Amino acid sequence: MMKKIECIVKPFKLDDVKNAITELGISGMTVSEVRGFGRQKGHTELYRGAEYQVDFLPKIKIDLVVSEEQVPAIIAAVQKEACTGRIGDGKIFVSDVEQSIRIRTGENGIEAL
Amino acid sequence: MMKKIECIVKPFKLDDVKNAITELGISGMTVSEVRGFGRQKGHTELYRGAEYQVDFLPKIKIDLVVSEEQVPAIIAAVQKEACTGRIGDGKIFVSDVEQSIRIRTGENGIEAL
Amino acid sequence: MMKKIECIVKPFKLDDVKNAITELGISGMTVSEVRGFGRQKGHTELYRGAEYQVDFLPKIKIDLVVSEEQVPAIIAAVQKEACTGRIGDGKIFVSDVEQSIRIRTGENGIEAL
Amino acid sequence: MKKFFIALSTVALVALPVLALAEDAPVSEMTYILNTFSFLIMGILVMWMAAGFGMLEAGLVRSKNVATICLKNISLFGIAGVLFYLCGYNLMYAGVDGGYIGSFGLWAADDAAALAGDYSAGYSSSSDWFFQMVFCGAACSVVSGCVAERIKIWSFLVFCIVLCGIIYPIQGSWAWGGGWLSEMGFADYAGSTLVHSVGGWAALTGAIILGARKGKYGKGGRVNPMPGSNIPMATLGTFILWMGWYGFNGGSVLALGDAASVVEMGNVIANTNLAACGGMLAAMAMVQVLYKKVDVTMGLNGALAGLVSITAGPQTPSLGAAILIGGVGGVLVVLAVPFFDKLKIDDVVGALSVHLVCGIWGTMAVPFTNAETSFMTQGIGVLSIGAFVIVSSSVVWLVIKYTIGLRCSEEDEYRGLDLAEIGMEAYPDFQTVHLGGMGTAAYVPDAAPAAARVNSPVKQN
Amino acid sequence: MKKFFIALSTVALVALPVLALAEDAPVSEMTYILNTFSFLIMGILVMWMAAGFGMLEAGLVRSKNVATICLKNISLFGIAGVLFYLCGYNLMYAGVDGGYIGSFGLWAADDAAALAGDYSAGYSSSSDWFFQMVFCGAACSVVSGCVAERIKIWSFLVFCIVLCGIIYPIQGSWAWGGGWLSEMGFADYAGSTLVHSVGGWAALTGAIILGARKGKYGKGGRVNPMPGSNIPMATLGTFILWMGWYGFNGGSVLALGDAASVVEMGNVIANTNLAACGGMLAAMAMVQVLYKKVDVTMGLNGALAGLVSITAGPQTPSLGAAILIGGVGGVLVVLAVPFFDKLKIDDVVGALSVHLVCGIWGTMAVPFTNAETSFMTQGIGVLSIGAFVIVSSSVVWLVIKYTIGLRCSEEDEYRGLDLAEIGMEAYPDFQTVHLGGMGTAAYVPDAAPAAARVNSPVKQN
Amino acid sequence: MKKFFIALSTVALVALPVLALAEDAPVSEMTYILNTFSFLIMGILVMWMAAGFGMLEAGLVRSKNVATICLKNISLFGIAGVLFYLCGYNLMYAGVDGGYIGSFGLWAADDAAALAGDYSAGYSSSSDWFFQMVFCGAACSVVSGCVAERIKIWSFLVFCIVLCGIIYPIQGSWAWGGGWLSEMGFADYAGSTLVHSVGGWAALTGAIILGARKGKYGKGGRVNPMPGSNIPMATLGTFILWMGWYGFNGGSVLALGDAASVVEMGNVIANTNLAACGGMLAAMAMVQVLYKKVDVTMGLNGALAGLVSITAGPQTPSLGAAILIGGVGGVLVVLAVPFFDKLKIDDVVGALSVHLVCGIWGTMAVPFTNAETSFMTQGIGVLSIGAFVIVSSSVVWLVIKYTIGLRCSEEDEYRGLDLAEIGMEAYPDFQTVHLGGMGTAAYVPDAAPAAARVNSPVKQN
Ligand SMILES: Nc1ncnc2c1ncn2[C@@H]1O[C@H](COP(=O)(O)OP(=O)(O)O)[C@@H](O)[C@H]1O
Ligand SMILES: Nc1ncnc2c1ncn2[C@@H]1O[C@H](COP(=O)(O)OP(=O)(O)O)[C@@H](O)[C@H]1O
Ligand SMILES: Nc1ncnc2c1ncn2[C@@H]1O[C@H](COP(=O)(O)OP(=O)(O)O)[C@@H](O)[C@H]1O
Repeated sequence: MMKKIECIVKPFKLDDVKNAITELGISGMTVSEVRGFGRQKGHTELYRGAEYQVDFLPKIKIDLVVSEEQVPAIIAAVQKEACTGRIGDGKIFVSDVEQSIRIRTGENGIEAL
Repeated sequence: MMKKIECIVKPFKLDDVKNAITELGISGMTVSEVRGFGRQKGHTELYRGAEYQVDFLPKIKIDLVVSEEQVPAIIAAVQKEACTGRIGDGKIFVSDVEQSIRIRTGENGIEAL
Repeated sequence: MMKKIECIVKPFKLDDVKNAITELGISGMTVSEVRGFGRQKGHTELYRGAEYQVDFLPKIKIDLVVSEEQVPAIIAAVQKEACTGRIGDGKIFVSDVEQSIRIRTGENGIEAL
Repeated sequence: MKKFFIALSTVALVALPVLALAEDAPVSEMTYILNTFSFLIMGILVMWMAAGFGMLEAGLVRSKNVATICLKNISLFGIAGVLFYLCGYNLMYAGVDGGYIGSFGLWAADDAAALAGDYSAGYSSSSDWFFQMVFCGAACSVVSGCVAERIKIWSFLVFCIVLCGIIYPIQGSWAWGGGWLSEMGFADYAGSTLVHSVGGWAALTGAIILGARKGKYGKGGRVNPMPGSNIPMATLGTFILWMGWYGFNGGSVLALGDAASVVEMGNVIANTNLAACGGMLAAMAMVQVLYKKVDVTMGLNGALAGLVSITAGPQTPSLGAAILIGGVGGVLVVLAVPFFDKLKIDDVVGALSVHLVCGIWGTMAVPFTNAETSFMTQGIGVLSIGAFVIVSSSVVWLVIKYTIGLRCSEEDEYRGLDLAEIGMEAYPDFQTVHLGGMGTAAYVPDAAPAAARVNSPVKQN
Repeated sequence: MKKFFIALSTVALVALPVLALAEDAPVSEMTYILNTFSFLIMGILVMWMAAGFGMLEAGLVRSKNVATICLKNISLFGIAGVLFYLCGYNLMYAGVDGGYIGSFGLWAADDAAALAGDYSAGYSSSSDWFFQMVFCGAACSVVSGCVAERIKIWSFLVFCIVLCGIIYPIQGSWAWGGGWLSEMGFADYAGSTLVHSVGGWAALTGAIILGARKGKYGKGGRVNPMPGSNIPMATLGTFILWMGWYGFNGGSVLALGDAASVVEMGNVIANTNLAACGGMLAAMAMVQVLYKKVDVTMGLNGALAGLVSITAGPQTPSLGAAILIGGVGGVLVVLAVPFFDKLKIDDVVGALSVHLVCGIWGTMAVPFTNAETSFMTQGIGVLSIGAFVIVSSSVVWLVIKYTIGLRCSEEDEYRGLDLAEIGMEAYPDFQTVHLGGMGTAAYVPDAAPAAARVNSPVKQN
Repeated sequence: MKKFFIALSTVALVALPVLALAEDAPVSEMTYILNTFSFLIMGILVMWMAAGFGMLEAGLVRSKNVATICLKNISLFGIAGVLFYLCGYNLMYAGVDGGYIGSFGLWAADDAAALAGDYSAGYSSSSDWFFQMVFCGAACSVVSGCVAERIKIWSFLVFCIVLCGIIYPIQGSWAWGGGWLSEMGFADYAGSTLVHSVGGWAALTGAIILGARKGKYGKGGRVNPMPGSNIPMATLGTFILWMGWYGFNGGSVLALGDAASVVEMGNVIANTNLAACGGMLAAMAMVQVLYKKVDVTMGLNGALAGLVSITAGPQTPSLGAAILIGGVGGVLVVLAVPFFDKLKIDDVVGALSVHLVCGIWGTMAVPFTNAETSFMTQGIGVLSIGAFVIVSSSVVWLVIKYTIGLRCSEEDEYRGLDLAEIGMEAYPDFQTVHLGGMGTAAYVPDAAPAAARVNSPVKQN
């Protein structure tokens, strides 16, 4: 079985998380910039005499599709690296993936990762 | 059980949707900018005497991971707020999430949300 | 049953993939820009006498929610169009979607797509 | 009274005893050359201000309206040139004779006398035309920033035609053209009133008649900021304006051919510079005190406020007085911006606060350092020109509104004028942020009538 | 014939009866000073046009090629300076004597006479060198925009070396250097032909030899727009060019030391301005009519078209005629852009339409307002210079192509020259849009031979 | 010795036999006018350099600090104006008399003599004040780029106050104010040492006392590049500086009223241009050879290096020598940038390499082409001014550090000064890239003490 792990982390943690994951032998991931809304509150900005609240904070989402048995190690690694101990460190979500294909070769399943 | 709700909405609806969701007691969400292709057709642009079709329209994707029982209320709220009645209002997709971890504390499952 | 197909492809393949998919009668998709890390290595950049490695390469992610029976045809089409035969062509991931709603009409399930 | 050059002598208007002597001397060829060259070089600097306004405004609107504001700023300068040729110059300068208006007619150069060796005209006619024309462009530029992000481009350009061709020159004839205000002794050296507040009044009526941008003012008096998209571009625009202003004020000496003029030009340029410094630093300090942060756009506006403030009388103050005059302008701008917001007059770039408010302040401040002027006369000038521009520009705005229409549709406003009217994006390669809740490209829907939206099913987004 | 200053008198070439008198008078020190100062100030304005071209082109290429075009634009100006010193100036001006070429050799200032009190040279030699040099830079700038986004940077710079050092000065000697065209009476006041169309011809041969950008022309004659990345920057570039053009044309009076020259300078600057206005407004109107939208880049190109059009003869038209001459240029540019696209000649910024087409138009339009010129002579000038530049630049392009290579690899073109040749991004902090289907950073693969792609496995993207 | 204008004659300092004659002649009104006008026009060009520095630095910092650097650059120019009025000018020029310092006191214009017909002052006092003031602004601009991205804005502005009001004028009095260095024969025509290396020394002490940006230097001597956010803006800044430099050096002739001055001005401008060309091309070639790519920012720095290098003596070299002097500057800058990185002195825009290193080089190179100077005297000037500025600026930096604080918090540095101190984003509409691993907006955490982070729980990101 394959799992998808979505990690939402603070932007400056990307490098550390990436390194930790690759050390576990994972060779691929897909990263995107997102904006997070959560317990961590945003900040106010000022423009020409009017203040306003910016609620959404920049976060990085890392998507990994991996085989089931790798999940615990990855979760542990991400948690260790991405944790600063302060609000807004982010989340890890795990869900099922049914099928994976490597476009270049047509390989299937775990081999495709 | 936890569910992931992906809402694709028109950009200017983000604020309303966010407010409606937070009123339901949901305290977190992750937002990203996407481009949508659908029944709503794009527009043509003009550049130096040549027109071209822009098929992809800006949309906002809101990802929410919530506990199963909250799903119907959230769907109702999003639908109410994001609906303008015109083509391109967007979609809501729901899927399973197996595991959630709060990075800061290591909390698990529903508590992590 | 509905499935979500996530395709990660090289940016310049978007048009071809989009066309192939629409020819299969799929009328909607959601696209986002992502950065991929994988077997395809990045490149080095130079800034004021110091070189540095850029590991993440621009990729396009195409999300499609479709009915189960369309999946094989779509996978075949995407693979055909997105394949250049060289490293970094990308992946296709398939997973379950439980529910779909069209915000505008409230339609449900396959009709919502 | 400046700007109305009395041809007998290049120095007739400079009230310095020593020059009594010079007044009778015939204008020499060298004087003629230098006066002309000053008009040309200083005029080029003033033209450059059109670019400054363009960059300032391009930096202070949201990215979806940037291409449109660029086009407006460059095309209004084109309109100013053509209209000042077609009728503007003559309406402003031909045969005003203490009256209220010049005459209609194409302008044409006439330098036969000078070419025949008689230099009493003092400068070449084209150089004068050019120098006066670029001032007309500046008045238009003031309007464009204020009414940005919601006005249709062709409607705006039609307004510019009338402003450049009719409104600006008529009021201009009153003071600089030798009309009734000039006879009365009204002093506006380089145009705090004649250029800046004229642009300001026209912008004010436009902003009121157009209404605010959708979503700018929320329920309960809430002001929703719509931050400008490119701060360095706005900064560049301010630098350009600052540079161009040396020509705006320095060239308004209207002469370079004698020592007194060039001494005056030096004083004018030094004062202009220090008024800008004073305005900027005062605005920055004020913002820091009021808001605990230094809003950079307020600093920029402060510099411009200082420049506008000194423009009515840059030749008489000491350097210290120039700092103060500019500094008051800087304070005024920080107060005026939220004031206009309170009135729900939506001024995208702060043009009213800078050009109208400080234009008035600058004009009224002249008597502090210039004994030949009076508060009364200055007030009459400010009020009469204000009244004329308010009325005439309102008429024009309303005529446009009820004929070809003034404001773009709500959908177009949301999508941005660049896509709607230009069919192009200003920054097509960049992913722009549309997260409404971030206050940036926000479209706050509580201001949008749902019915309107439902009725236009084609262009929805 | 202009630009070839006859040292006996600063006014010898101005055909005005009143000046017959002046011609015999010795040049005074004041005249010498003013002429020199005009060269310097106007030359500085022309130098500023290099920045204008840079910003215009940086705004009109896609973000992945922006750093490269910036580098090209500033380094070509460096090359122009060095080459004009090494051989350009002398090839153009030293001992041409009605012939076809000057002499080889380093240029060096010689002002001994003036320092000894003999001002008959009319101006300092360095000021003249500087003023002529900046024109040479302008011709190069025209080329860089047209061949952008696919040419290798060093190959481009090698071409610039030959253009600045050999091609430009040789043809320049024919008219401005006092060569055969000048003897014939060919009139090109500030370089519609000598600068702009020369750059245009060199760009044309370059664009043809290079071929179009991958994906620009699709199947069935489809043109795939590749929109420029930064419209306000392109607008700024146009404003800069407009400003610099006052120096380009105004400085080409080549004198400031007498009333006739300064009258002419005033007329030249006013006409230059109105031609730009006319070109811009005509192009905008034309685009609105044809496409129902106002393409801002066409408006910008229209202004430039007006400027190029007036450049061959800005001293003789009335203001009205200047508007017309510029206006025709504006119309031409709107027609020429799709025309070149039809021919599949890929001109990234519209340089051919602006500089080549309007350069020819402007040169041919001179006889309409200048009785001393003839269509025949003007035509001979256009054709002979065109032929020379086409042949010589083709040779240079081809030599480069078959030695160090001209065009970057397809992979590099796709990744962008900034990464490929500079190793840097122009906007590294910004997320740029790579959605091929949006027509922006599009790489339309039907133009790419699959084989080529498979053979270079390393640099794939 | 230049810049200290001997009022008896405009040409006293130009060592040309023919002028012996002129020295006794009284200054004519025309000469007075032209000298003044030159100060004003050239001063405007130098003011424009403030915009150039602003755009260069805005282009070379990361997007999160862009609004702040814009504000710093425009406000430092405001400070320079006010401080030069309050005390700077008099400290530099009033009664130095071979000594070490002028006198304290407000500056005020005094042109009574000229207005009474005695032109022996040579130029109007305001024009001189203006021209000297803009140079003071330039020294500040050098500092701002070097210490960017980590210094608190008000702390920086306090430093500018002292630099403009005290440090710059005192050392300036030594040479240009007629102080001891000028008596000794130290030659710095337009300020390689007095302006550029002064800014450079102040920047050096600032950069050392502030420390490097977090994450700039990794373990094992690794340098983590933090690429600038907007290359075309940096290019524009360089073009602006290049243009302004014609005024910087050309205006430093300090006269325009006689043929010798204008000949010199022509030579100065041509040399200035070619030194920039030489610097740029040398830097580009050097980078290509060393790194196999042409780093565009090094090309830009190379042009500036050439300009700084020629500034100490632009009047004496031949064009060829100017290319060489500039070219050596261009090579130096390519070597100096990694050198300072090796020392872990974090110079964000390369200000030290350009202004300090080439300022020294340019000053020491003067004797190669100017027989009236000696390496010894030049060295004494460089060292004494260097020592003075190092000591005085270190004191000021340290006082600020231990009173109001110099450096922003680590959190603020990570979030960017724009949000932290201005409460605004420079490009709010654009999605900016925060992918640490891409080396762009990188915050390399190995440099960040974990404890510090945990202690400030509020502002975390
Ligand atoms: N229920 C949720 N669904 C999706 N994303 C969430 C959810 N809750 C939080 N997030 C994401 O996680 C980020 C961090 O959450 P936050 O509540 O601020 O702090 P913490 O991670 O410490 O609980 C948010 O910015 C958001 O991107
Ligand atoms: N099958 C699909 N899979 C993923 N996203 C889709 C799908 N269909 C539509 N979408 C997304 O929903 C958006 C709106 O769909 P569209 O067909 O334009 O209108 P409507 O929501 O009214 O049906 C699209 O722009 C796209 O982002
Ligand atoms: N395990 C994975 N999980 C998520 N995305 C992946 C994974 N592996 C690869 N990818 C994505 O696919 C892209 C291509 O992968 P890569 O290993 O470079 O080449 P290939 O597709 O030829 O195997 C990557 O850039 C990344 O975006």
